[in-house]
Amino acid sequence: MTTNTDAEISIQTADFSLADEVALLEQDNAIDGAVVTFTGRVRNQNEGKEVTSLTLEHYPGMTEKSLTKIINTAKERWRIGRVKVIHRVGELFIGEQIVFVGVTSKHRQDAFAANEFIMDYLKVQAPFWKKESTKQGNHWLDAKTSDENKAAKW
Amino acid sequence: MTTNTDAEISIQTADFSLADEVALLEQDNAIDGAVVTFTGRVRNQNEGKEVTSLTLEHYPGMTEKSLTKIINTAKERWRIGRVKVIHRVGELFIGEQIVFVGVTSKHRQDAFAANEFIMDYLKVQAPFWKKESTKQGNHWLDAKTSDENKAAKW
Amino acid sequence: MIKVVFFAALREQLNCSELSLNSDQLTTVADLKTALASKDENWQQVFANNALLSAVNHDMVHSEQAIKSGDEVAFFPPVTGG
Amino acid sequence: MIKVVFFAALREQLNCSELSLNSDQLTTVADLKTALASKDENWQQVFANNALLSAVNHDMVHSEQAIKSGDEVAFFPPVTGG
Repeated sequence: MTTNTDAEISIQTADFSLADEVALLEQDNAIDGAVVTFTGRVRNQNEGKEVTSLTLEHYPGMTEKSLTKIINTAKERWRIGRVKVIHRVGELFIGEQIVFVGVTSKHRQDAFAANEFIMDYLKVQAPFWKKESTKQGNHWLDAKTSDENKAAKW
Repeated sequence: MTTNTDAEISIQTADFSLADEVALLEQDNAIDGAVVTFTGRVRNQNEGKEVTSLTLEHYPGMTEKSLTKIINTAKERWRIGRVKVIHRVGELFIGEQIVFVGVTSKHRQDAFAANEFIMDYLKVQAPFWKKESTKQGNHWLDAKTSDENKAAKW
Repeated sequence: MIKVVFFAALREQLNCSELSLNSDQLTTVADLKTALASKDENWQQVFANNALLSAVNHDMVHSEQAIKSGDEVAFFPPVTGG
Repeated sequence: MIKVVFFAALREQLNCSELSLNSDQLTTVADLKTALASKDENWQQVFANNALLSAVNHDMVHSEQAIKSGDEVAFFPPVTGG
């Protein structure tokens, strides 16, 4: 479990602070004028079902390796400055933060593209799995073809 | 000068808190799982010149009207939840926040697209002007053709 | 009367942020530009710039836009916010 | 020996998170799948699922991927993070 705040990737059970993460991305970084963040949260419903919580499992070791590859690909494709990816695991309740991607760049277009690219690939390549708890019981979520299509676009 | 935090648009001299803005976008909003933010800051250099500060002027009344139109267009084109646009005016120093765009959505693709769309149109349609102060003196920035091209893409 | 406002570099070049003009002879933004350009050589030079943008009542318009008494017309350089 | 790990729904269906297999007869991931599927009817059903993904030493691979003693091979359903 990585908790080093200087690392680009952190898999953690603890919550994170958007403000602190953005402050770290911006600290001593006056050359990057653009900062794009994505935050994913637990929604109260999914495909018509009322959700009470999500439990996230991951594959330690492979998670970090796959995210590192995705970030490195983004750095090759766009002129970006700093990157941070945080993904929480364990049980998360409605409204809680699940995932954070932050990217800085000199120019906004690169920051937007790289951030969305990282999220799209995280969704289909990083070994995380969500189990959804609803009033009707618990079940593992199925992967979505739409996510495969989004990643294939790039 | 708008300072109402419930409004979708705020033109202000004061700084803003990314964390507070995102908290407002997320408050009582458990249906939107995706939050995308863009923050633009004063860079320490621009086109090879060392920048000391920027002074932002705007056209009160028209600014709000043009941003409202841009936001409404984004709402027609994408399924998005809440939107907030903040733009500061007056003199801003290196590293200071200039502009914030926050968009929530059920699905990340809409939040990313709408956020970038709003920024791209703000850049070419909202009546703001930047005067750059460098050690060589002050001058008004020229508009960039690349910004026109980005907006034309949508 | 028509209220005319100027912004940014244009405001500085003209050394004027706002003025009012009798609108009797002015039916379009283009007419207004011609009237302003005729004030003196400096105004003429400034309004010879094709990149200048115009707005009527806070909406961006083309030069053929009709104007009438009570309107607020703005002239300014291409915008550079964000 | 090859270390084999299972995740998420697959781990629950097999009621197994990790096992070790002698690698002498196993040259590819496909061989390993066949060996695992032959354990009993439940394992056979579970490994009949074509959507299952495999990784060797933390890299996603296809079934033809060669494996050797000391490798860590993982099987899991399509990922659903983010």
